[in-house]
Amino acid sequence: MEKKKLITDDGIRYDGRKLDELRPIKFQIGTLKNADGSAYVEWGRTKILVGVFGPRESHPKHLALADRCYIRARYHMAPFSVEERKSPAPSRREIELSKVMREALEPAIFAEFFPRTTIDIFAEVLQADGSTRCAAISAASLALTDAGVPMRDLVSSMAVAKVEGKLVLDVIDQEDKQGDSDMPMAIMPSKNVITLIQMDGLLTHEEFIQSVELAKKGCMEVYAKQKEALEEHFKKTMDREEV
Amino acid sequence: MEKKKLITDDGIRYDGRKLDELRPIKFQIGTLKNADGSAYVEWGRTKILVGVFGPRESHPKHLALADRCYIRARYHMAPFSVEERKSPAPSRREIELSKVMREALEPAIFAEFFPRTTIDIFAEVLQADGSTRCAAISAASLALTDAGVPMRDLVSSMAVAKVEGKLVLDVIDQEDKQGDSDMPMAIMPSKNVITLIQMDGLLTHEEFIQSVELAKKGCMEVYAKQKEALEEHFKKTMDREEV
Amino acid sequence: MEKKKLITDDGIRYDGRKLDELRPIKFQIGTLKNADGSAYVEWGRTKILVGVFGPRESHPKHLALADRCYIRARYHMAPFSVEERKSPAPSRREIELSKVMREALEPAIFAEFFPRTTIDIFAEVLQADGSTRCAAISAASLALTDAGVPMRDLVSSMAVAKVEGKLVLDVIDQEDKQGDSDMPMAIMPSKNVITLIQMDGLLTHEEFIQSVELAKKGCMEVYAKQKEALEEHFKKTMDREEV
Amino acid sequence: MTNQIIPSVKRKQIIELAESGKRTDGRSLTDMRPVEIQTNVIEKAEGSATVRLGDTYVIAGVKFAIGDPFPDIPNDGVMSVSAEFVPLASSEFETGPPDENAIELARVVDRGLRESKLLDTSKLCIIPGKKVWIAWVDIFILDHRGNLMDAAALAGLSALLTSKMPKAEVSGEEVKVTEEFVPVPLRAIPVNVTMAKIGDKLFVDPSLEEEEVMDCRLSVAFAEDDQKQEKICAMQKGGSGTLTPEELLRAVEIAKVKSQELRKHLPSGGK
Amino acid sequence: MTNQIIPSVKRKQIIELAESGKRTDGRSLTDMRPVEIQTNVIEKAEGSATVRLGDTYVIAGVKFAIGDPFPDIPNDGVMSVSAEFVPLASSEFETGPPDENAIELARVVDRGLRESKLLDTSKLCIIPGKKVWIAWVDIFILDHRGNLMDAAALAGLSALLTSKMPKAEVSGEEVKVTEEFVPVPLRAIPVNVTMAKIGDKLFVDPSLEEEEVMDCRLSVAFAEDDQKQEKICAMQKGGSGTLTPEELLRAVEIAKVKSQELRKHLPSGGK
Amino acid sequence: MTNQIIPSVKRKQIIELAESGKRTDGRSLTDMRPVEIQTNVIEKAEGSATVRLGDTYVIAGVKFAIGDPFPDIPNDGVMSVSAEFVPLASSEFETGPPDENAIELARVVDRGLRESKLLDTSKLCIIPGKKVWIAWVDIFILDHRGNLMDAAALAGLSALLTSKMPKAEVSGEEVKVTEEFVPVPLRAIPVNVTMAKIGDKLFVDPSLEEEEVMDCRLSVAFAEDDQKQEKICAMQKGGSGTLTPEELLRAVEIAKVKSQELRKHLPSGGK
Repeated sequence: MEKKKLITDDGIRYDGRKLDELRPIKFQIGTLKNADGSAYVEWGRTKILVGVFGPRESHPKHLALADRCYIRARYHMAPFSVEERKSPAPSRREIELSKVMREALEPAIFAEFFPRTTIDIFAEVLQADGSTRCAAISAASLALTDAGVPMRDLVSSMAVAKVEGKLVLDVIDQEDKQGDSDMPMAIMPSKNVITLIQMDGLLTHEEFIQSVELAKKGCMEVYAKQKEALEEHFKKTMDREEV
Repeated sequence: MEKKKLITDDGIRYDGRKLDELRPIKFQIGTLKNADGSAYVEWGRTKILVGVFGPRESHPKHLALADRCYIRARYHMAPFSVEERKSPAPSRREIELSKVMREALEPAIFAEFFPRTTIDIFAEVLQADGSTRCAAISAASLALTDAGVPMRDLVSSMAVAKVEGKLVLDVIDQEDKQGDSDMPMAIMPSKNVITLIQMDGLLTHEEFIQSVELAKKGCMEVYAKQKEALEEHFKKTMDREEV
Repeated sequence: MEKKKLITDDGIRYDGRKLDELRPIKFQIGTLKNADGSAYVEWGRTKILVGVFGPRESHPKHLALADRCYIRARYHMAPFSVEERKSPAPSRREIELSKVMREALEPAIFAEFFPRTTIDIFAEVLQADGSTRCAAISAASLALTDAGVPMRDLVSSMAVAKVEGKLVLDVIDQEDKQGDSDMPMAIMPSKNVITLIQMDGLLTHEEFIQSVELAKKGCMEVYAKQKEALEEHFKKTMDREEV
Repeated sequence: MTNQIIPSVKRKQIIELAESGKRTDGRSLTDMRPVEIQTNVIEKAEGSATVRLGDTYVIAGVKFAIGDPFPDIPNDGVMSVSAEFVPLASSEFETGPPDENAIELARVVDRGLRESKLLDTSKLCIIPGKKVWIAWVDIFILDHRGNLMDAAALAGLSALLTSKMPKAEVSGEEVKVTEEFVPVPLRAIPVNVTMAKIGDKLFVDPSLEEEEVMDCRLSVAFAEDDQKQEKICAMQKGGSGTLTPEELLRAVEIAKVKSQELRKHLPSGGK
Repeated sequence: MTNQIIPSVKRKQIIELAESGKRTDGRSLTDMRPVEIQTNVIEKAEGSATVRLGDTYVIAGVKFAIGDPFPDIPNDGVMSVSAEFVPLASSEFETGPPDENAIELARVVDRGLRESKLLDTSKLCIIPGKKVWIAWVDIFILDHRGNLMDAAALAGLSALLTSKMPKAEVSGEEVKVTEEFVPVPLRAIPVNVTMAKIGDKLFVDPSLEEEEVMDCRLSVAFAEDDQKQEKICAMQKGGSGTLTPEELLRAVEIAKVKSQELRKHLPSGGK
Repeated sequence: MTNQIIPSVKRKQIIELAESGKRTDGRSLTDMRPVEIQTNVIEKAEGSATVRLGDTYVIAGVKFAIGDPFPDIPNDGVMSVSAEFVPLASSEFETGPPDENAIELARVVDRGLRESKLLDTSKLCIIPGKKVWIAWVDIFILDHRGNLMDAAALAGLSALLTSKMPKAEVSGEEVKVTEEFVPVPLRAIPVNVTMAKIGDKLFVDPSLEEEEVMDCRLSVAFAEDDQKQEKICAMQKGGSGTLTPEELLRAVEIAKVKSQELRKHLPSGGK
């Protein structure tokens, strides 16, 4: 891959955004019929569909927990979602991201309300252009709400990267690959707690502190979009019910 | 693979047969000791051994059906059965043919007589020279009979291909690979119903109707050979019992 | 691999040993905290760690035996244990050696004392320089003792090879690869019975009889070292308990 | 163990309605559900399409990659069709490698596309005997509400119809992929029509409810070449029931008519 | 949980009979069951054989393919022996990849064939360090009625003994397989004899019934070279029982005699 | 179903003790357990180390092999980190392919080593675009008593720090591995520090007991380059609990201090 300059001297990024500007993000709730809850997100060119099943009977039974719901999550990429066709078998990266996604969502779920049951969260990445785990987690928290799973809060997620010496918000593929660091974060916005943080690359202590601040700002913007989508969805549902 | 002409101007095929002529087909029943029922068939150079176990306890138990017998089938090719050594792991083709074989045989089995049990049908292709699914299905219905499974009818199977513009009966490898279409069919002969039909290749509507007719004729010839084999087998068994 | 002469005219081997001389062998008992019993052996450059769990509840349950303990064994090589990195997935060789190791140890275990339970024996080869199965079996019988599993006897194991026309005791890698035969054997020394014997290569009947004699002598030397290690271990344990 | 009571009640109801030519969702026996096809939905793929067939929802993507030809056809490119029953599509689907249903689906769609001679694989050759284009057609089931076969076939076909293929330049043994794209060499167009048999009736484009109680299904693919010549190019019976020869011939007649209807929904080639 | 009552009754009966030198199927302790070998049963294979040892029924096929040599023996061809316990052979066998029993069987047969120097792999080299012949020996168990080890070894051996090998022509780096066949380069012939130990007796060629109650088994392979020189070339104890040193030596004596008997059933080389 | 009573009692006890800055094993909240590193323990590996962190016991081995570069970085060698949770290490571990915990561990260790720019992979190139060195770093957990992350990272690092690399000679397209060894091209050194959050306290280097009742853990790796410049190079939260922003920043402060402490235990480079 050829390295081009990704940020102009005026602080304009590869795709025309400012350093702390998000891509267009659009959530759609309830797009699937079979799933108990679902959400679709277009996050720039990143496109992800999430379906939730449950709480339902645990199968196999030995997975059942006596005091709370067992939560499973799968992050999976379609073969055509990336530049080079990806084998449909789950890669090591997908297995790690499935774990990380589950652990980012679990704190928001009142799992103790549903002992001995299972909730399944399935995220399919249809097109990947950076920040897929952030998009998947944010969409999944909407799908869980759509499924009627009682939640402490939504989970909103955003990544910050250091590219050509500058911190940038909402990372695209090109920036991720050429950048010096990548830091995805997820929070429960109204609780002000972090449910996901990962980082790789080189950051000074100071840069790290700034990254966390910037990520938080991004998460709050995602949160606003999530709430908008929820309102729109409930409005539609109510309209339909009134008919 | 070099393409030779497969049919002479006089309508004589690669292996000397006429267009609607079957290869020598020989069924042998009860060739295995451990299996509850078994049959071996030499169908030209195609050689297949079928073993049946059951009705027996379902394992694992969650497979058990409350109102009928659970039927499993496996179509499998030995590594040495084809020109190029085949890996013994089941290919996608073998998995599809296992399903198709099961569905061709199920209608003939009084599955409702044996709720909560399983019948296993295992077909091993020892040598493959075309029409292996037809041979496997036809032999399997004899193995089921040998196992004492109550049957509505035998299942008899035959393939028709279009080769060099002509419809031919009982397709060999060479004809399958060079031909324009392949259509395996299976019927319950005394019921006049179809339990298997697949087709690929290009056929006009008219040619398709002719193919079905020709396949049916072939199935009836197979049926005659199956009945012969059964008679011979029962005769032998009775002779043995009388001794 | 280049073939060098492995035995001098004076009967001195590649690594300086005499024909019937063992490498330095050192057993250490109780090296692991989590395992119910464990032993580590340095057998020349061959280094193996064995951990034993059980008797414990059988899982899955259908493995449970009504009249005795179910014994599982795994012989496994670390990727860095051999010249060329080995894939961590179990090879066919490792699967066979797991079976052979289990069957060499089973006769020594009072399995009938623990019906419906399972004992797991896990051997990890950290470095392989010949005679790994002998070292694993010998160490495993100490790990079983450390786990408190009641034993009829220890199991002591040793391999004999024919190299450049001569029978040699305690085979290293180089001798195994260039040699004409390899014969690992295991015995219960105080019972004078054989629990493992395998052989490959070409031996006359006479050479075979001599090989068995020589292997037995080697096993007895291993037995002495095993007993030493046990005494030392029990002494340490008692010292600790007295404090 | 599977409960068999609810399906048998449903089955009775479906059969009774069908006596007067009706179905539980208001369709006649030969009506398809509404068809909606969107193409170029995945910009990173060389071709892509989503298909909604009623509430059944399927996506297909096409990727081209350079690979080795099969030894017995050294001068032909390769088309590889896979289908994944993604677990979000149904509470019945599970994670793991494709099961027999996903494999059958992929192989039937593959045969339909292949046997119609849709794709001219001879034009996918880069260096004869050494390097060819592989067209990966991946079909993902996103919502399973019946008749996956037709939805998947439509999605795979639509993705191929709107694919652009990268262009390779050869100098000696070296292959370089250029930035340029060329149209995919397509010929006859296959369309698949599936019918469920329940009792003695045929139900075109069966819903999930109908599939749960059907005796068997029959899928028939008709290909139409550039002279508007129509031929049968693939057929597959599924399920444990039987068909009479008359039912088989009737089904083929129906498929011929319905495939013409479906053709109107297809995207026009190139993109 | 496995029921242990029936086997222990059977075991008692078998041991009592053996006291007077008899077995449940009428054989003496050192009798083999009838051996029947048929060769060239699979025309598409380069070599093949079925073996019936009593009611135990095994088939082996040999295929030659061109492949890469192992890096540490670049000038030698490769022999690869696999065994599959096909599920139709026993109600105990299951579908899936080979289990430890199938792997042990294949590896013991492999060692017998390999260590006897039966196959001269140096003559399977096509281009040193680059291309060699791989001889795939696939053994399928078709009916398991005891002593698979000897039946499988006989089948693999008989298939190799009657194999013909394709001939390759080399020009530069190009390899072309001709229509011609040449004999497989064979040397010493190994024959495997298995005995079960039950109580303090050795049972040659154990039946399934005997295997179910045995303490352990011992397999001994003797190789005979062209000077009629006999050597032990492979040995394997199986099962959880023990052998005394005297029993071991006795077993080897018996195997020596019985392997000579078995040799008479072998097909003559070439085909 | 998992019993939840014992853990909740333990958790209460651990939290109460922590109020007065103590832990069940006598450490303060910021104390690491004793660290013991042994290197060159596997002579056949190009580098190796065992690490004992309290009773947690881990081994790592490094092997160099010649392989193909990734197409997108044709002039760089490859480092591949795997972790195996060997079943003898814990009654909870099972045989089989690595589970999500083993994969996460390997990937976090890998990122720490990789993102610190520890290994200069550009110097692992043999023939640009064709042949490069692959450094296989295999980490085996031998006894799991808590904080595998730090123990594994230390083991992998120590094995790499003391590795010697084989030297390859190139003539044309031919690569020959010589008997000579050269030092591995290393740069900045990463050290990982993990803390468990239980209640509102952070526990450095958590024991197994603490991990069983923790809310979540945070691992932070600091890299130090040859100018003694320190930077954060990897971070990973694990577990289902949450962190406040203040806890996150505090944890990073602690990790900075503790990583300096751990550095003193590292083996000096080369061997």
